[in-house]
Amino acid sequence: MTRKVALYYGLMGLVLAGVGVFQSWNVAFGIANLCLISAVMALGVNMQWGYAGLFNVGIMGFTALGGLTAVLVSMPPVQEAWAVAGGDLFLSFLSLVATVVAIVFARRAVPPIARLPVTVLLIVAGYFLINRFFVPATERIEAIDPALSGYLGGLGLPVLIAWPLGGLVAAGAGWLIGKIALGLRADYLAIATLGISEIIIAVIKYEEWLSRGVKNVTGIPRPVPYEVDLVEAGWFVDLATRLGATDMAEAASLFVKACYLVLFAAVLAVVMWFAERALRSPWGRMMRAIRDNRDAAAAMGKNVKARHLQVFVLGCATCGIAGAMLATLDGQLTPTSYIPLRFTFLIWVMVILGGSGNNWGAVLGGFVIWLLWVEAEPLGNWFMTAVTAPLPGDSFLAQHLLAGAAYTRYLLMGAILLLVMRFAPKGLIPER
Amino acid sequence: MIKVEDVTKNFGGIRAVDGVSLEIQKGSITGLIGPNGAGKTTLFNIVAGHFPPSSGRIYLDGEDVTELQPHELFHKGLLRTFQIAHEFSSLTVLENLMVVPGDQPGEDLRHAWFNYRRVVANEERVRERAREVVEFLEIPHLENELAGNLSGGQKKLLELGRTMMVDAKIVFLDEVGAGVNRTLLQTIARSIQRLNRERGYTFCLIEHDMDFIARLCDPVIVMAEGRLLTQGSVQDVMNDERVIEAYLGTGRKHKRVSES
Amino acid sequence: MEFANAFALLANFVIVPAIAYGAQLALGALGVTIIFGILRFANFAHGELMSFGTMVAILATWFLQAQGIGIAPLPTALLALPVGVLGAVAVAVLTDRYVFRFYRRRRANPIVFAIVSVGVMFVLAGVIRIVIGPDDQSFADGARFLVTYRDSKAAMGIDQGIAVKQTQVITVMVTLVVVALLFWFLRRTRWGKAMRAYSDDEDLALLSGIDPERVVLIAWTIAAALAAIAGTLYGLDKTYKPFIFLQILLPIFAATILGGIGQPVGAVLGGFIVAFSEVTVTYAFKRFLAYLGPEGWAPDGLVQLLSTDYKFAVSFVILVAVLLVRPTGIIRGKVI
Amino acid sequence: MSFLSATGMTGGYGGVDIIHGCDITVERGEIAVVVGPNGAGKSTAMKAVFGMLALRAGSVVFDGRDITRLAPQQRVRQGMGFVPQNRNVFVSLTVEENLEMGAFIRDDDISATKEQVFELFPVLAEKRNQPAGELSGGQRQQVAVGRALMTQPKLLMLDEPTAGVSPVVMDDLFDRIVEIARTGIAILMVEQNARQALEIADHGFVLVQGRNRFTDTGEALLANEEVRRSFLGG
Amino acid sequence: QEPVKIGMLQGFTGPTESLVKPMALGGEMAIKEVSDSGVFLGGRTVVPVRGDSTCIDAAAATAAADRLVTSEGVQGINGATCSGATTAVLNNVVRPNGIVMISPSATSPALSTIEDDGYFFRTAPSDARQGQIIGEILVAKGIKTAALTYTNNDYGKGLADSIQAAYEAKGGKITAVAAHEDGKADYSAEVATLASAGGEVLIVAGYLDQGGKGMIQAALDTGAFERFVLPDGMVGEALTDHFGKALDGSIGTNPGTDSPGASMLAKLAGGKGFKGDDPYVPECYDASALLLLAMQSAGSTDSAVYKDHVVKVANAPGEKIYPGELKKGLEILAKGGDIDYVGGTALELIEPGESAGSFRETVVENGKWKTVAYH
Ligand SMILES: Nc1ncnc2c1ncn2[C@@H]1O[C@H](COP(=O)(O)OP(=O)(O)OP(=O)(O)O)[C@@H](O)[C@H]1O
Ligand SMILES: Nc1ncnc2c1ncn2[C@@H]1O[C@H](COP(=O)(O)OP(=O)(O)OP(=O)(O)O)[C@@H](O)[C@H]1O
Ligand SMILES: CC(C)C[C@H](N)C(=O)O
Ligand SMILES: [Mg+2]
Ligand SMILES: [Mg+2]
Repeated sequence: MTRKVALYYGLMGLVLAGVGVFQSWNVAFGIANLCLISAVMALGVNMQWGYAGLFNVGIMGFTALGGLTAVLVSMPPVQEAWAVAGGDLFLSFLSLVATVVAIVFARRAVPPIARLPVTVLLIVAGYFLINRFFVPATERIEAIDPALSGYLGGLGLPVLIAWPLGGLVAAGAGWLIGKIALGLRADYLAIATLGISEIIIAVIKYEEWLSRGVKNVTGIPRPVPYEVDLVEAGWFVDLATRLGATDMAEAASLFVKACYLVLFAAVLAVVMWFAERALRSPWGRMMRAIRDNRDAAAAMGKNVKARHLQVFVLGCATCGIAGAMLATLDGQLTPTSYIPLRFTFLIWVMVILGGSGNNWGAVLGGFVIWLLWVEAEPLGNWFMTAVTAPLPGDSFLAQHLLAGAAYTRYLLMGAILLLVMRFAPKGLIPER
Repeated sequence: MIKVEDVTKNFGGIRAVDGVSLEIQKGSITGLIGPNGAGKTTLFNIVAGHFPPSSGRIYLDGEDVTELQPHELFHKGLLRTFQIAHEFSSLTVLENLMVVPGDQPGEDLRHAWFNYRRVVANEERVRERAREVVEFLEIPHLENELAGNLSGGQKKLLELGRTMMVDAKIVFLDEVGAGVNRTLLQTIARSIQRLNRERGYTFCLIEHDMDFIARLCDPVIVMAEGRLLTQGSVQDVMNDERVIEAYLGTGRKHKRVSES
Repeated sequence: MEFANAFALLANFVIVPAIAYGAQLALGALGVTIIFGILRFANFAHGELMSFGTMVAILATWFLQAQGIGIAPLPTALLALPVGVLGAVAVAVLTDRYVFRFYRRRRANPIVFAIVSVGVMFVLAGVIRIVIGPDDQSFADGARFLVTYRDSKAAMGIDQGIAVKQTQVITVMVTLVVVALLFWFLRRTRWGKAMRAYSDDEDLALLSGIDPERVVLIAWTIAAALAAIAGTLYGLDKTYKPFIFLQILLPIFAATILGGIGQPVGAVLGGFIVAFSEVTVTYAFKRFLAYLGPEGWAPDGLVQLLSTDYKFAVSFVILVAVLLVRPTGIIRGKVI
Repeated sequence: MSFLSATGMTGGYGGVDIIHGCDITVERGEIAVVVGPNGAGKSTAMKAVFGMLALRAGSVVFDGRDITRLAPQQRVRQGMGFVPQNRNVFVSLTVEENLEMGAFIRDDDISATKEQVFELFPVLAEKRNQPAGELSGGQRQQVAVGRALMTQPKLLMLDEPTAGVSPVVMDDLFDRIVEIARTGIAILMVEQNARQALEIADHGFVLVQGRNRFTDTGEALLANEEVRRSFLGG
Repeated sequence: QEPVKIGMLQGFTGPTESLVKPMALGGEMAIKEVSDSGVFLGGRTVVPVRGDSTCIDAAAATAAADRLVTSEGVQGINGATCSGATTAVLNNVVRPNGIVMISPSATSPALSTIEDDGYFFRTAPSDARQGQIIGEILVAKGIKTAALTYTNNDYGKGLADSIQAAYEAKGGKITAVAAHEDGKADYSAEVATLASAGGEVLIVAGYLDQGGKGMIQAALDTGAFERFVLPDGMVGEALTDHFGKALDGSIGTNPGTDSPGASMLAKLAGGKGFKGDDPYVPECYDASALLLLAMQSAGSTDSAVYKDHVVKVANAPGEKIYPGELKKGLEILAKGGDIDYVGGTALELIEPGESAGSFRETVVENGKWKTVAYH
């Protein structure tokens, strides 16, 4: 078993090295970085599905929250926005708190029959009260140089802080959602989480005062040096020449990627350690028992709801961390890019193909699928050229096929996925 | 010890349990019998907290436990088995047993992550106990088999085995005997008696095997059509006309004269 | 009078579109729910199956149009639909034979099926784009409207008209017929019951002498036929574009699960709920109220509960809320 | 050659063999009972006879025909009926639909048989429109047996049909099984209520660790001290 | 000698896949023209290398760009298609590697001010400009109220903002604004809202084969609006082919001039079996041409060197070069002469390296686009 794991990881390393040799090391490092991020996400999903059988299809939302956190932590604050709207925002926040407090109190005070109407009444009143301050505040914020800013900005702190914080934010959201939806079974939970993640994305897209919405936030400060600075830095040029580099731009770019690689690998290692330790301890056994049979686990004294909530929150936090890492690497937050295919289903494919319930499998799945996702494109082009090679160049069929070369990416991605699943139907590294 | 007060349970239009009141005395081995569909399992489920009664209340040692969840009742010392085996199918037999103890430090992530030594020490103890149970159930060779791969009877044994992993106050057994070999069942009966005598466990068991009931139980409660039909000593109950008609039958009429 | 206007306004902008959209979702959801219910997995390739069937129907339509064959005022595509159905069924049966059967024999977990169906989805998506390209294809001919906005306005003699499209009516009718047929088939016929039995427990179905391969074949045939019909009608009403079918999958799944997995009637209810919640919750009542209010008066704002920005969010909120009250869907569905 | 004769069956679930050279035979109109400790391989042997398990060795001959290679659903058509030990009802189908599924392969009128089953298990008639998943354990067991009877098989195989049914129903059930056998149907059943079962059995097979340990008439086995002590609970 | 490679980094799959198809063909047509001319850098050939920027997946776009630059070794990039992907590639690949990138279609106003070290250009104008022009047209036509819908991305939002600002500054009234998501199954909710608010026309800042089309369809079907104002993303034959006379009276604007370049390109493209006047096809042709002309002017394929020649070849003074005349341009440059590349979009680069944006105003008459004025 462990030999198989070692073999697969070895192979994966070889393939990446192959990319390095045959394409370029820049590509290989770039892919590896995203592989690492994907692996962290896959670990998050694996905790929920593999350990506990929770069918979360809302990964996208938690990833996006991580990304949002990266913006809110690292971008410089827009002083002007705070100046024109800070007061009103504070007031609307106060009204929100007041509304919540009022509701809590009222629900205690009134008899049960009156509870619902009173709550609804208070919510409506609160809604108007909050909007009274909130709407003008956001309008003022969004009016500030809309093409470039038009939002509150962030805290101007180092972006690395956003990684754990992104995890926390996602965990918070996960807790809230879990409280509401975890009673649902498998597929029904799935659609609920999917819905909630769409809601999260909608908020990030439309609440421009917070996130600039679809206008995107770009230029998130990096935790690593910039290439343009590196090529001018004496120490780097020295180092690179000593190592035999000729093209400084390339060396700088590689160096930056390597820095990210170290950071991401460290995060993955930490997450992995926690995940493995948890899974291998009685806690993991208990989770698997709950997954197998909720009723029996409950009868054996396991607080199924609390455990589900716990593991759900942990998984969401992990996805949040990965989301913050991704936004950091991209250097931007583009809400429109959060689509379920890329941020939910692809991650699921990673987990299942790697082997759900097995952390090493999930991580491997993350690597394999991301590599495929990226390399399916040149492979597809190559494939079509090869297929049409025997046809006369100007034949209709050849032209038609070549025009469709870009879409072989889908074809290949699917075909390889099907092949791997055929060869390892329980995942590359099954649970046991 | 357990007091059931006027409990009723409706499923849609079906009234599975209909105003049942009964008491289970501390230290007794109470039998619960009755025809199929009498509502015995439903009553168990209500007492063990799997769903709330439509009306009525449940008391454990005088405390109202009607609203409590199964896991909370477990921690109060109430254990139960399932009529249709609820094994953890992707766990091994040993793991199935090791899951049970409720106070394991390793089930708390703080210990699992930051205090692993304590977890390991406790694991040893739990494994020890699980091995004993496996021995007792006569399936030591299956210790590492996935529970999903067990035979029907073995699953029922495992179901019983789980209740032996902790020191319970009261154990509800739902047809542990069905599908279990009769010779082994005798061993089980003996150990129930022993646990009852030596450790003071209270038992309440549903069973259709009257020999088993007769041998172990006093008193016996009879349910039929969701209601309490009668209760009393085994003799009283077995000679009760209503019980014979509804449940026991006149018996043995099927004996076949061998044709040779 | 004013009341008539208000009603016409609501009918034109909310009721008619929502019914039509609901029926489109319902048709898609029926196909999904069959596979979900009988073969017990979420088939992510269903959108592409719809797309594929539609593509075949379009190719056939073009052929017919080139031959000058048509059934005006009905769209030619309806004539070509059987070909599309055949195409979709062929693809479905082939993928089952070469992909899904393997996992069925190994008793794979439903989630494995779902992931494998993602693979099928990718492959089909690639094939479709290579064959017909990623572009929009308009293939609707025949009369577009049953009642146009202008005509109805003139006929009713009020300010507001109600437009009803031919495809909308066809879709709604087809949906109703299909759901009735399906319901009857599953509840009353021998093979229908056999299919439900199979979905309960494959082994036991085997013991009853039910041929599992036959059940699977029927399920795929129904699902694929529904997919082709749904896709073609949708394409006629809106437009055919491969990319849409990935997007439409989301509301279709929402409808399926909301209605209760494996429940045809649920799928239809789910479709309408999703459609109506999308269209109504964010509706701006300004004009409506203006008609009902005193002469010459109109509300200042749009009188809108929420901006349309949140239309998906709102429909999902409703969905989650319904699920919280009925955790296995409106009509009690399967738990897989 | 017997009506059903399974000889030298060897096989298991992928890994190790569970049954080793197991023999089981039944004649028309006779009742054969398989007993043995838990995990002896009784259910496995039944599955092997029914073709739900790939055999590594051995053969199954039924009604003069070698059916070793037939798929289960084909064996049903040959006239075999089976009630497995677990998961033996369609939980989301109603009681009545469960019975109809039992008669799936029959093309004739099934209402008479259905009435017979309802007569045998009156409670099922009462619950005919309720999903089987909502029944009590014993009621389910009755549905399962009823479902198999609907097939009108030539050989009826029952894996612990009386597990969880109340004494009176068990008596009825055994009566009915005897009656069925008298009509010329062969019955093969696994039982843990072994004493009662052996009382009505023509033949008994005692299986231990996947091998035949004792094979004799029911009466003889009941009389055998060792069998009684080790397998029948004294 | 090795052929020179140009990266075609476009959104081949994903929501812009159908827009990109002819765009890429246009871009590659220019490359072939240069390659076949035989006078490029002393007779070197040029080949395009495709990369998929997917439009929405910044990470995948970065990976594709990385591959183009570091593995394929392209000497310039024509791309990316969408503003989001463009920004990511600019920050993560273009600047680090110092490679010239010219986008034919990323029109977000934010790209005007982004830090680019002089490596990024675009042949499409910023949306800020188009908004003003639409505002002017509306006022000139005496349209007092309008409803506005935009595709919900940086392009749509940016354009909508600028239209609204310009129009309202001139006294018009936007009755309601509603975003629409591309690729959704149904748009009746959005149309219902806009209809309720009313307005003489509906401005649709979207894509003609995406949500924009869906919005028009739904608006026409319900009779909510009969006239539309259609910015660049909506102008194309496909739209009039689909709706025909139903669109009569609608107004369109897209980058363009009365220079003959556009129709020359359309003719060239027609010979190759695609439409030269589909959105962003001229821009894409021009982007490729500009890359190669700048290389020729600099006599080098080194980005760091030829980046300074891009503006030079694009703007006056010099001989005007139209589509199909790239050979002539290359020859002039080879001789050390100066050219003013006009191309299919009447290209004029302004600070900081983006198209000045002259716009063409069209109306639909009898189901056909008809040019009425230039701005
Ligand atoms: N979930 C349910 N929904 C509807 N009816 C139910 C449900 N569960 C049980 N019932 C009905 O309630 C009645 C009592 O069932 P219960 O399982 O308690 O019987 P029991 O006494 O345990 O019988 P057995 O000895 O056969 O196990 C039965 O008639 C059964 O059909
Ligand atoms: N699906 C399976 N995979 C692997 N092993 C199995 C499987 N099913 C049963 N076994 C093993 O085969 C052995 C025999 O099982 P079988 O079910 O035949 O026993 P049985 O005699 O019917 O017992 P019982 O009386 O408890 O029903 C058991 O030890 C069991 O662990
Ligand atoms: C081709 C278009 C989809 C690109 C758009 N103008 C943008 O900047 O995103
Ligand atoms: Mg019971
Ligand atoms: Mg068995």
